[in-house]
Amino acid sequence: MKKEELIVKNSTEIALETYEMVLENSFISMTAKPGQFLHLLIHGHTLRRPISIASVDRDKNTVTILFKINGSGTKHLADYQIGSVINALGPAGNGFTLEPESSTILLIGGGIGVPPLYNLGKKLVDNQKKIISILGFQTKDYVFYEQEFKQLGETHIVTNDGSYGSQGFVTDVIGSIADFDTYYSCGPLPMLRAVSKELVHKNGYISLEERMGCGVGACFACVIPTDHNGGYRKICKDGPVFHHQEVNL
Amino acid sequence: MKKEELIVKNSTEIALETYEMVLENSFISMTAKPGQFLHLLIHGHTLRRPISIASVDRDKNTVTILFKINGSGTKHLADYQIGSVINALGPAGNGFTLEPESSTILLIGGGIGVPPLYNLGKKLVDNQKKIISILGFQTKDYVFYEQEFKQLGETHIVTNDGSYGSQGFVTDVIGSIADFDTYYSCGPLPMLRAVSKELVHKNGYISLEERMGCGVGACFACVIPTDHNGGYRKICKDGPVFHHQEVNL
Amino acid sequence: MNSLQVELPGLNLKNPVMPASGCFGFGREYSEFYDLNKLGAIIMKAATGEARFGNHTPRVAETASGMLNAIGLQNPGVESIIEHEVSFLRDYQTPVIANIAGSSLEEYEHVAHSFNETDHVAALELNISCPNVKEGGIQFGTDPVMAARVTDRVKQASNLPVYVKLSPNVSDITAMAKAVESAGADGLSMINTLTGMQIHLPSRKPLLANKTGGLSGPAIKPVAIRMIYEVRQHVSIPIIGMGGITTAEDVLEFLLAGANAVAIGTANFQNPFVCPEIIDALPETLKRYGFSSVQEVVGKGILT
Amino acid sequence: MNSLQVELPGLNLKNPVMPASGCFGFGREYSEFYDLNKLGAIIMKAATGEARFGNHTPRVAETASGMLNAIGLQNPGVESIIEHEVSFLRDYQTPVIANIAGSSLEEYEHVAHSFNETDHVAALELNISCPNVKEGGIQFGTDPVMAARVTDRVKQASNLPVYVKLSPNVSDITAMAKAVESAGADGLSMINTLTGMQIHLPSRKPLLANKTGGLSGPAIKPVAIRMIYEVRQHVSIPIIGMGGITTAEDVLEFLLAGANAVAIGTANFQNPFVCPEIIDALPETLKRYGFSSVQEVVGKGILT
Ligand SMILES: Cc1cc2nc3c(=O)[nH]c(=O)nc-3n(C[C@H](O)[C@H](O)[C@H](O)COP(=O)(O)OP(=O)(O)OC[C@H]3O[C@@H](n4cnc5c(N)ncnc54)[C@H](O)[C@@H]3O)c2cc1C
Ligand SMILES: Cc1cc2nc3c(=O)[nH]c(=O)nc-3n(C[C@H](O)[C@H](O)[C@H](O)COP(=O)(O)OP(=O)(O)OC[C@H]3O[C@@H](n4cnc5c(N)ncnc54)[C@H](O)[C@@H]3O)c2cc1C
Ligand SMILES: Cc1cc2nc3c(=O)[nH]c(=O)nc-3n(C[C@H](O)[C@H](O)[C@H](O)COP(=O)(O)O)c2cc1C
Ligand SMILES: Cc1cc2nc3c(=O)[nH]c(=O)nc-3n(C[C@H](O)[C@H](O)[C@H](O)COP(=O)(O)O)c2cc1C
Ligand code: FES
Ligand code: FES
Repeated sequence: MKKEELIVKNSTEIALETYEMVLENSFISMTAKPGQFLHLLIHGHTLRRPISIASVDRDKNTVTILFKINGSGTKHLADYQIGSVINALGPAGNGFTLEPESSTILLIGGGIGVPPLYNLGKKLVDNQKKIISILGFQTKDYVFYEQEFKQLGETHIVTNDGSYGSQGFVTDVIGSIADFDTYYSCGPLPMLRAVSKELVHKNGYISLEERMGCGVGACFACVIPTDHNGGYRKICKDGPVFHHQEVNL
Repeated sequence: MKKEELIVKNSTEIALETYEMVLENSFISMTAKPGQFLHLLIHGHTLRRPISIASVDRDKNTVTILFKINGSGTKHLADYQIGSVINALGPAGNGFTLEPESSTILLIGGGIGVPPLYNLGKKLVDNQKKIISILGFQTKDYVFYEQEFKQLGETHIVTNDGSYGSQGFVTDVIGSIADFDTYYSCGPLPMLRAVSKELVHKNGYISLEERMGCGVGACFACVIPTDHNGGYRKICKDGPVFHHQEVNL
Repeated sequence: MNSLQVELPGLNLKNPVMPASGCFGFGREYSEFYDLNKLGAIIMKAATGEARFGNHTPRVAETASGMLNAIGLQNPGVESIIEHEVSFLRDYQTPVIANIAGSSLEEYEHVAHSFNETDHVAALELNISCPNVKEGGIQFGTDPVMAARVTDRVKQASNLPVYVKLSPNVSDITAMAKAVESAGADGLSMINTLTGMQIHLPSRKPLLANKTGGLSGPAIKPVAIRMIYEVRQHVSIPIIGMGGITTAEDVLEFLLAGANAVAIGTANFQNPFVCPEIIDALPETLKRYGFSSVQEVVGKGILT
Repeated sequence: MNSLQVELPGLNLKNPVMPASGCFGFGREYSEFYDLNKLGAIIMKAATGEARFGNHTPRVAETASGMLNAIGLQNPGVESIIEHEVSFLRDYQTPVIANIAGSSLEEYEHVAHSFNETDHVAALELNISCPNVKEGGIQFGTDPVMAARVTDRVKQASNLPVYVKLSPNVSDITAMAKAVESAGADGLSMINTLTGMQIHLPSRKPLLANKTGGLSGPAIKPVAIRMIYEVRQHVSIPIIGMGGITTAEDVLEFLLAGANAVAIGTANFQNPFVCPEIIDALPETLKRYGFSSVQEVVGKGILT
């Protein structure tokens, strides 16, 4: 991880309140692994904002992030113009553990938890894995990257209100997936809880979110318990990806 | 006075750390009088910054301000690009009292106190007055608007270190000015004190600076005593221009 | 009933938003920007027994997301305020709250009593938190016993409801609140400014002529929210909340913490229209967060 | 002598800049960004007798020019800190200050005593200002008598110089400072965080799981400067100043107010290189304002 300056090469609203931003920086693009994030300094804000790396283009020295307007920081980020420079710590965190033995992989993403799975999916396809994706969104207006995931493999879209794809939650689709070796999931905590409960006997990894201070492991803001005896991991440094049995959700 | 949005039409560094900025707004340009100021909202700052109106172009709906980088606010202001929008309260304050009987007028400006005198000088020339100007600056690098003032009349430049014009203070030149009816002065407090002492028997007006809160007369931040019995004026509302006998410097 | 309406002792407010004392003068200047009838109420600048000139300048300084002020209670004295300022405000259908200050119990009593004579002042805001307000060396604003004493005396001198304005510069804000409630306060105003200082590097001296000043603005909002949240659980009189409000969302945060109405100070300097703009934004903001009235929000953020 | 050098009880600092407790862990993470030998000293995260998990999450929130934290003293316990963390820091030529906390006098004594056994800890910072640190319901951090008592006990248990870290959440900071000075404190650290709160509108609840948290960052700088300025005039022991420092100019402001050295907390999160960058900027900054050494600046801003 380093402190780097990234140049905004492109910024597009790809779904309701959801932006895709392409950032140029050779160190980040050369070193980023799926599941890692950038800790972005947004002008006028005390704390940095963690945003996952959604894809990498090593030829162009760029990484892509996808973010949803959530509060003042992401709102300001959406205002950044092409050519602006953004300071980031990264690539931060551990990223997804790849398991060479698994051949069919299930990706389960919810809302703004979808982006890191795209970067992972691309990598897994490069490694000759079969990918099945289940992506959940609030409503049709929030759906993004459907085509991108379809290019990786079988993709199921779920919306809470049924305005697009099937109606319900990602867990409603999981049962219908014939067979897979490993799952990777990222999304809101209630979804991750449901997923890891549903797939308790499966091998899987989940990517977690928590409010962060330092983003580097120094401040203990982002801990998650691993047991009831005070055991813990830091999401920013030991995560954001954990084996589903490693942490207590 | 209104709250208005002004568009930056131009911004140039015209002397060391000194910027000339042209701002477009029809209400401000139509109503501004010499000596009035704009109370500018600069992004990221709690308090507005008072800056004098240095000239007005009613044909182009613009006003010009001149400012020196003093601290963080003026530094940010210098970063504003052409096309940016600046929010201002204005035109604020009373402006200079014009005296129809006076025929020869002495303008005495020090450093960043020079700008409001330019607007005044142009107006006085329009009113057929004879103008003599004495402008003091720290060093040669800080000199600005010499040509502009020369077009209004006889102009003396003084620098503290003698690197341009004559060496010394504006008061060193005042004695050599043959005759005038009224003086108008703006500049640092020590200069205004010296000027009003030197010209105690003359008719004159001085423009004052003070740190401001509201800029509209409501907060009592910017008062100046008028006597020793608690009498006072508010610089933002009753000033910034006062008759030299009206206030206790 | 209007969704913004709030009923407090002596105050029937059409909305919960009022300019804070000292940040709005006596309303004249802002009446040139908008109709003062829009406001829930107006809190006037502090009144003392006699005219005061206040501190030397500079009196204000900017800080990160805030400002320091040391005006020093400059005001024309209570008689002049009643004659020239309250009479001006009489033309508006907006309740007026008189902020009163003094250097002794007697001065407080005198000022409080003076407002009995006038109509159109609906309540008093008792400013015990100004740093230069002390008697026998003890500040009224930081000692519960002294605070109770001045509250009691002012209550006796006045026929108006009394809102006691608390200082945040204390170890135990709840003790202060309880003390003035027991002494008869009809309501609380909180918070006044935190005492702060800035040193000017070029001159190597404190920037404010008074050395210290009161810190206000968004910087102090978390302290205000915490104190209101804490006090709300221990007193039953209403609270006018203030400290760093700049948006309708901030107003909601104060109401959730337990404020019944709010005052806006420093933000007026940045945006003279901030009060009417917040008032206009409130109905939509209430709705967005699932509320149908101001009344309904009060204290809803308190976890028990 | 180097113009940045500072001599304090037990601490021979090559420069006056150190990361503040809790904002730098035990140095490991930042050692990946730069050489820790650059720092004047390192103040470790609080140590308690046993390992503590701390509060539930969320533990941090952003505020205007500041942040709230309620970590809750999470740490692996004093034994583990000595074994794993101090041993790591032993590889650097930078003095280490151990921040110690506890819930009882006995715990403080135990933690203080434990650090006697190790070399490479040069001083203790006695954290009496954590909100959950109290005994018999009274907070050590807001009661001068309790503060003196814990200072005295820790002094007796330890063979290291003790810097007592003061809470700003008090009516009279000078009384606190004098009390711990009389009890034998070798120095002061000030200020710790102001207690604050944020309410999350969508959930209508305090955002932090702990409800309240400590406010830090530029927002509180004016309060820190005021308190140091005030205390400097009444105690003679050195002060490590902190609260909102982000630039070398800020360091100068703290020194002018009377701090002998400074600590930097929140700013590390924005810029992991803030400490070395400030250290590099200091000589030029001193010169720009007419000073030739750090030593020369201390207390120069005080008007008497
Ligand atoms: C490892 C990680 C990866 C993430 N990846 C993405 C991504 O790819 N795309 C995306 O849109 N979002 C992502 N998030 C969530 C994103 O960080 C928040 O939406 C964002 O920080 C909100 O900032 P704000 O200023 O808009 O909201 P505000 O609520 O104004 O933020 C206030 C504070 O809370 C923090 N905060 C608020 N919500 C969250 C949250 N959900 N998680 C962590 N901190 C939060 C902010 O960082 C800030 O410190 C990720 C979070 C983590 C921890
Ligand atoms: C009526 C009036 C007219 C002015 N006209 C001009 C002009 O035409 N050109 C120009 O360059 N300057 C002018 N000034 C001075 C200008 O306002 C200050 O230089 C500017 O506010 C400094 O802001 P800063 O953020 O750069 O400095 P900082 O020191 O960072 O500002 C901190 C605070 O102090 C205030 N402040 C600092 N210096 C002054 C000062 N000298 N006067 C008033 N407030 C100050 C700021 O407004 C701000 O609130 C005028 C001042 C007044 C009162
Ligand atoms: C310039 C200024 C003057 C003030 N004068 C008074 C006053 O006279 N009486 C008083 O009770 N409070 C006074 N205050 C405090 C405010 O009323 C308010 O309590 C405080 O500023 C916090 O609110 P804010 O952050 O919205 O400004 C003053 C504040 C400022 C900024
Ligand atoms: C996340 C965080 C954790 C902290 N933990 C401690 C601690 O363990 N012990 C302590 O004495 N102070 C702790 N503090 C307070 C800081 O050391 C410092 O006193 C305070 O943050 C003010 O400085 P700043 O504004 O530069 O951050 C902590 C502050 C933060 C922001
Ligand atoms: S955010 Fe600081 S430890 Fe994770
Ligand atoms: S700045 Fe508020 S009265 Fe002049």
